[in-house]
Amino acid sequence: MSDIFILVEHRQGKIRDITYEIFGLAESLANQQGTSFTAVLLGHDVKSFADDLSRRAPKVLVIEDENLEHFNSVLYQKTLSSLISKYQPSLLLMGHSAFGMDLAPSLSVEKDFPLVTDCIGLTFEEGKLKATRSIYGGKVNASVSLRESKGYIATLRPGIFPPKMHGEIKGRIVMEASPLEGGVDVKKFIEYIEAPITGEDITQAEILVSIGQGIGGPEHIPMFEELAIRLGGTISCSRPVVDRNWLPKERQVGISGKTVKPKIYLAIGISGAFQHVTAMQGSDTIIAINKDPRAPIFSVADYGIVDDFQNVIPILKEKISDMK
Amino acid sequence: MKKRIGVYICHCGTNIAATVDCEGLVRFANTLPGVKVARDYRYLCSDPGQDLIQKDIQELSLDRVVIAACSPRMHESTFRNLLSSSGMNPYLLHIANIREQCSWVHQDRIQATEKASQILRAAVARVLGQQALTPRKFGIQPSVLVVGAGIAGIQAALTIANGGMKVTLVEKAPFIGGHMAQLDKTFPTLDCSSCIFTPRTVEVARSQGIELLINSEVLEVTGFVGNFKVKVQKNPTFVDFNKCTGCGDCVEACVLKKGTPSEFEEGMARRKAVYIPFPQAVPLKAVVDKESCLFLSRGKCKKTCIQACKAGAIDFEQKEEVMEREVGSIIIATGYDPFDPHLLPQYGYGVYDNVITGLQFERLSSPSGPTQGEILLKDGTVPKAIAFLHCIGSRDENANLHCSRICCMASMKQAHLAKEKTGADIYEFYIDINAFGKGYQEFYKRVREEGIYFIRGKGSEIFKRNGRLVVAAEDTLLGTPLEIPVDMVVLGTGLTPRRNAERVAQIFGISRSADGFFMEAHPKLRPVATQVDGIFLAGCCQGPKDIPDTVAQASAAAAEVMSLLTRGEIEIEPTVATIDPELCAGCKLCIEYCPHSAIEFFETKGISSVNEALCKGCGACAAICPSKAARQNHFTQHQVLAEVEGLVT
Amino acid sequence: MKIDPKTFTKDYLLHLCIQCGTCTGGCPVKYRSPLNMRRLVRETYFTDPFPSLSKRAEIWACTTCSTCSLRCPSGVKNVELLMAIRNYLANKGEVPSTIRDALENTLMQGNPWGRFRDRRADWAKALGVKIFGEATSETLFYVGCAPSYDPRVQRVATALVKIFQNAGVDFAILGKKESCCGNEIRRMGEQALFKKLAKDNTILFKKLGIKKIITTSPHCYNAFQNEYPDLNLPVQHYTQVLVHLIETGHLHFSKELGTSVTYHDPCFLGKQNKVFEEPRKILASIPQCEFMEMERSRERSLCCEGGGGRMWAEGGTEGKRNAEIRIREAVSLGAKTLATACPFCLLTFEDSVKTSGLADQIAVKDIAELVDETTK
Amino acid sequence: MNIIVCVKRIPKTAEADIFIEKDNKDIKKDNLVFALNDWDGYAVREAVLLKEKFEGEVIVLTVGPDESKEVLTRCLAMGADRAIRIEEPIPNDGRLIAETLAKVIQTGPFDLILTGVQAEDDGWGQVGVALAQILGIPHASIVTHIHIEGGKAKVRRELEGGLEELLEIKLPAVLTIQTGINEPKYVSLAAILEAEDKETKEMTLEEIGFSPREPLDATIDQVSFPPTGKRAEILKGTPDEVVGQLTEIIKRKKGS
Repeated sequence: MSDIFILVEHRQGKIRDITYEIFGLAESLANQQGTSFTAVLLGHDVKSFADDLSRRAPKVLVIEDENLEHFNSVLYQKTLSSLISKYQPSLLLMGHSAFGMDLAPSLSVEKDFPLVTDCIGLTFEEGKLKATRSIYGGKVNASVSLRESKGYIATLRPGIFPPKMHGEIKGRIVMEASPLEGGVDVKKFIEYIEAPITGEDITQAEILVSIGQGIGGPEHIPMFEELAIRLGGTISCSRPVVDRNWLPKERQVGISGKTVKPKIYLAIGISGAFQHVTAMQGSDTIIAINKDPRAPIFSVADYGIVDDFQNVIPILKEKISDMK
Repeated sequence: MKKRIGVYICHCGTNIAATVDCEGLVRFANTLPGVKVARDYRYLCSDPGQDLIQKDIQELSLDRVVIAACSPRMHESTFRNLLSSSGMNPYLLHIANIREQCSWVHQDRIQATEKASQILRAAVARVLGQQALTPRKFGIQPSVLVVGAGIAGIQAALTIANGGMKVTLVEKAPFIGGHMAQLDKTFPTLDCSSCIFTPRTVEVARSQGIELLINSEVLEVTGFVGNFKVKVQKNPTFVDFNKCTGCGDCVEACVLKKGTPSEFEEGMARRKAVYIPFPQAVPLKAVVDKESCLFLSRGKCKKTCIQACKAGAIDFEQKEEVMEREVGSIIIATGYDPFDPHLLPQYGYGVYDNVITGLQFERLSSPSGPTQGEILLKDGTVPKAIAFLHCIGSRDENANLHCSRICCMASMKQAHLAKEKTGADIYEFYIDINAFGKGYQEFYKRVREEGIYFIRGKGSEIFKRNGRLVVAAEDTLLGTPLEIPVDMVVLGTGLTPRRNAERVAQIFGISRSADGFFMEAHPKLRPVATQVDGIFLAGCCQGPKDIPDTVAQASAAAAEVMSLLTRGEIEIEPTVATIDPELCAGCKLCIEYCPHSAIEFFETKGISSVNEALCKGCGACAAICPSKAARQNHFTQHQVLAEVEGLVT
Repeated sequence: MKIDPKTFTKDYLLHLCIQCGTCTGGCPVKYRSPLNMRRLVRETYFTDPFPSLSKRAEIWACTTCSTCSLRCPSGVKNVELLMAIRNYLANKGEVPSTIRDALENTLMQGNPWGRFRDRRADWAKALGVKIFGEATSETLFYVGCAPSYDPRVQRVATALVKIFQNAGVDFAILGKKESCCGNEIRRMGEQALFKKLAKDNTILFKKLGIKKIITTSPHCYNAFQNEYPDLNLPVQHYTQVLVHLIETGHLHFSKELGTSVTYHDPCFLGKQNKVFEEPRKILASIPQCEFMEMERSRERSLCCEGGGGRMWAEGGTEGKRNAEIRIREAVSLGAKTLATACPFCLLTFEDSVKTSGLADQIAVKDIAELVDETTK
Repeated sequence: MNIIVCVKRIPKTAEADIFIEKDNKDIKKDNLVFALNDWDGYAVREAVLLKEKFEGEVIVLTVGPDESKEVLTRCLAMGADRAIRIEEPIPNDGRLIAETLAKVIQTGPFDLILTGVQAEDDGWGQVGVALAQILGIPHASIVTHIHIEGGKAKVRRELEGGLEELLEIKLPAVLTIQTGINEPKYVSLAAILEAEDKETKEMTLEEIGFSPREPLDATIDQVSFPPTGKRAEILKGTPDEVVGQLTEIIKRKKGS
């Protein structure tokens, strides 16, 4: 059985957490299969990463190419394709991220490797890959088995697998020649765009009053802002609130928004989709207020109130004001 | 004996001649049976034209005349008079309308001439069968009934009485004067209403020619112009007016302590069960109101009034009496009812003490009123801000569509008085200012100069905030909503038909216009007449009016009555229906169909017969009569058929 | 179903407007939004504001309380005009996002909140209520959306069920089969969706052999009573039913209320449908219920702003809410309870009682709850 | 500019009670309402906005059963010009769906293909990108902004942490659209009723000449409810009491 490949995800000179999360899983799968795993590092000036990775992975394949400085699915696919042909890995793992989602499906078609995305569990049974996926907005889990194949591709849901943050092994670093002759013009990276910070930076706040679609409409927002001020915190929100332009993008807590770890995270009218939960579960204390007792948010929250926020917030506002 | 018809064709300048070949028509006329002479002329209605006809009549001793000219509406009377003055019976004339019905509506000369000759042929055929008719004459009662003794009734009654005729003046209330007696000052001259009015009421009381029946109502009217029979019911006042001195001792004595709301004071004050309506009341007598009188309503009372009355005038035995009067003519002057603001709840009338009607304000402002003319709130304090709301119950789909005409001026007059007496801030909420009369616009200007705030927007609603009334409206000129706190709101309530207008209309056989007021015969040319001969209208019962218009209309009604009565007798058109007693089967069908109830049935003979005085000659009976007994003079079957044949052959 | 603004003048009698401002002067949101009915009528009649209309938030500020139309001296159909304008915008898809949600939810789940259709009757589970399909009855208790899903208003629906049961009223509810009556949908401008709901509901009611309808909400009452073209079934608001039950001795009070109560006339019950007496009669018959009449009552009742889709409209208004003004009126009157008979009024008042911090001074109740408390 | 938008009809589960079919292969759907996949809604709207700028035609495409017609009608009501539905005898497998779509798309000219980033139901997020590969054209996923200029598109992709990247991509291309890229318009019932007159072409796999290969890349063995992890401590009592406890907690945790 051949190696398991881990595609290293890095951006702006940093290896992304998801990569470390994959290590953990890859290792156990490799052990299960009695094989080993390889970190595949594509980029420009990434030697430093290689050393760091080699402490966690028995083997690190590195391809240095200035055209690989920024992620570009076309170039990554070309490069990976040639590596796959050369090493015939049994499984290619990557994050179910902006990176993996842009790459995995096309690569799977090219290589005719069965693809399973957004996995929250992964295992081999009789050489066949089986995955657990969370579907229907997290309401049920599905166990999926993929057809027999010499190779598979899987993308993993961030924030699920325990990260392997340090390691002591001495992995081999193998430099590979880049198969690329120059860049491509069908798809060109131009630049990164940071969401402009106009208000406070929610990642710095000690207390977040975070609102979701459940608040009904923007007319209530002033009330929450006032509450936030009285609590000495600031206001944040979940994705739908941004999609509806009730609050600016910079206020969004979620994988595609900000990841926050405040002392107190007060989630109001937020159902608790994983994209959101992943980005706030690091908070010290999570308090959820939601009408619906079955809302997933209650399984991450420490304290919950099952009621219409309109019955609670106004009173809370009063109580808080005489708190100080 | 062969008939001798004269046919005259008018050119009417070019009106007819341009499209109809008049000479040709003359030639054609001469071919018609019975035509003695046929001529054409430029203007038959002119003196030479008439002379020409008269000359023929006398020299050729014509016995029928056909005029081919304009519509009979124009000149039938002219030529009828010509015939009578030439010694012929005017009903032996027929007009062939070859202008409106021919020359004006056609271009083609040949065809027009053809049609004209047909019309002419028909006319000649018809006139052959026409008979001489003589109008009936009736005597006229030289007396008048005036219903309602407000300013309109009083004005009419005095004018007629001063003209030397007897007037019976019937008033429902126990005093005369109507609404004008309640007013304080009158716009735009601001002279005091009672000062100018009292002399007239006193004069009524004194006038020899006027029989004043207060506390009375008309029950029934029969007969016809010149000879109406009227039943009037005089309701008891329980006071013998011959004895009563109007001293008011009985009022003092009445035990009804807290009294009952005074009608005259519009409920702004209370009165006893026996009371004298107001100091200048005419007649100045006490009356007992049987609703509130404990004795009359519940039968138990010490009757302290009787003991108190030195004159012994109180008489609980008094009963209604019904009296009959014969009059030649009738003037209806029953006035109006003020709009009841309860019907528009948004104004909180009846909910808030200091939301009052215009008439109530008049009583407040009147020196003889409950506050001796001071403008005070219910609690006796002086208002610091007053709002006047226009068009309450007028120009409103939800109340009355009509404009009440007087409210704008009345409101502004009241605003002026309020300003003068209280110095309060005053707001006029209006939609449009209706200052149509002499000196009215000037008055409007004056009031603006006095610093009264005019807000162009109708009051939407009234509510209370922090104990003060608030008027909500929009300043439509700024487009901004307003909520103005005030202490008193005066509703410019409109004028509406009397509650009993329908019954009155039935009694007199007159009709009402869409707005519910009594309908005049013609809105412009006969504004005081009704469609019933001999019955006239005066004042607000015909539509909202200010005092000058009312007085003018009353005088006009009086004049109409005088001109009718001074004739001594009236001619009734002979073009009425007759019923042939030989043919009448007594089926009464005609009685059922007669719109003027002019046909009576004689049980004894078992036949119906037409009252020519009432018959308007509509022909309904003639058309419906199964036994051909009913005939319509001047439109007999024979005449009409002859005309038709003339047209078609 | 095309909306042609050119016909508005004819359809809503704009040419009769004499610009007196009665509409604007009495408008409950006159200080809360730039909405000016008089000017809107003028603009629609005279100029052509339609291109710019979608940008005007105030179009969504109207509560359709109909005070303006009811008072208009010229019989101009202001509210119908406003609904037509909303319809014009809705057909172009130009509606505020929250209204959009409410309308789409109603199309999908049969209620503006988009709550799961199958849970519509969850509130009634423990109450042993007959449900059409499983059982039948001649009388439909049409619960309505808010009473079915909103925890606060569910208490009203529950109270009514208990009252009916102990008065021996035979009735059934529609359960999952109940869909929005469409009253607010029509007022939010979705004429087509309203027509669909009206058609489907009418067919359903007829199919089930329903002879009589009782509603919790004056809004549903209004829709069934005045706006369902082919329903022609007798419809009663529950207050009318309760008065009858009390007067015919089917409902006996066993407890004393022992507090002072004032009553807020819901626009869709009072002004618009002239049901003023019944609620007062009920309160009068409750033992130890000290009734106090508010300053602005009956025709002059101040709209709570819950109607006309304002439950879902986002803003468009500023300043103090009418509901709060109303609460303060009731408090200053000295009443311990503010009673009403409409789910929307109830919700707006509950909201304001809290936001204005007056919760400890006055309670907001539905008349049904007061009757339930004193009859069990 | 001719734009093809691939859409999917999905069951709405957010508010619903979920039950699992006896065979444990899927959830019960008879009690669910179906709608247009949220992401696809944004994609259609974006296509219509582009069409308003550059003219051309918007064609919506779906692989699904008869009922899918209702979401196509919705798309037509949103402003698409015509719709094509491919009858779906194949299981809901992303790879196969992509191949099926490709078969149809290859038959006509197009400048741009839009899909949603993923479907609300199974969330594979695979079809769009796979489709691009099959058609041999470039793609960009999770697109939050599109600016088209002469045969090229400048697009913004949503990355993590509020970061975005700006790309330039040659047309024709496949873009998978992220929610919030535009302001959705309300689709009135009136518009939907009108849209029913617009053309919807129905095709079978035979007609497009495609035969799904066996075995599938992925098959669902079974579905199950996720293990309920730790639950929050629910504060009980009247709103006042609840808020009382809450303020205590806040005080405590704030201090710590």
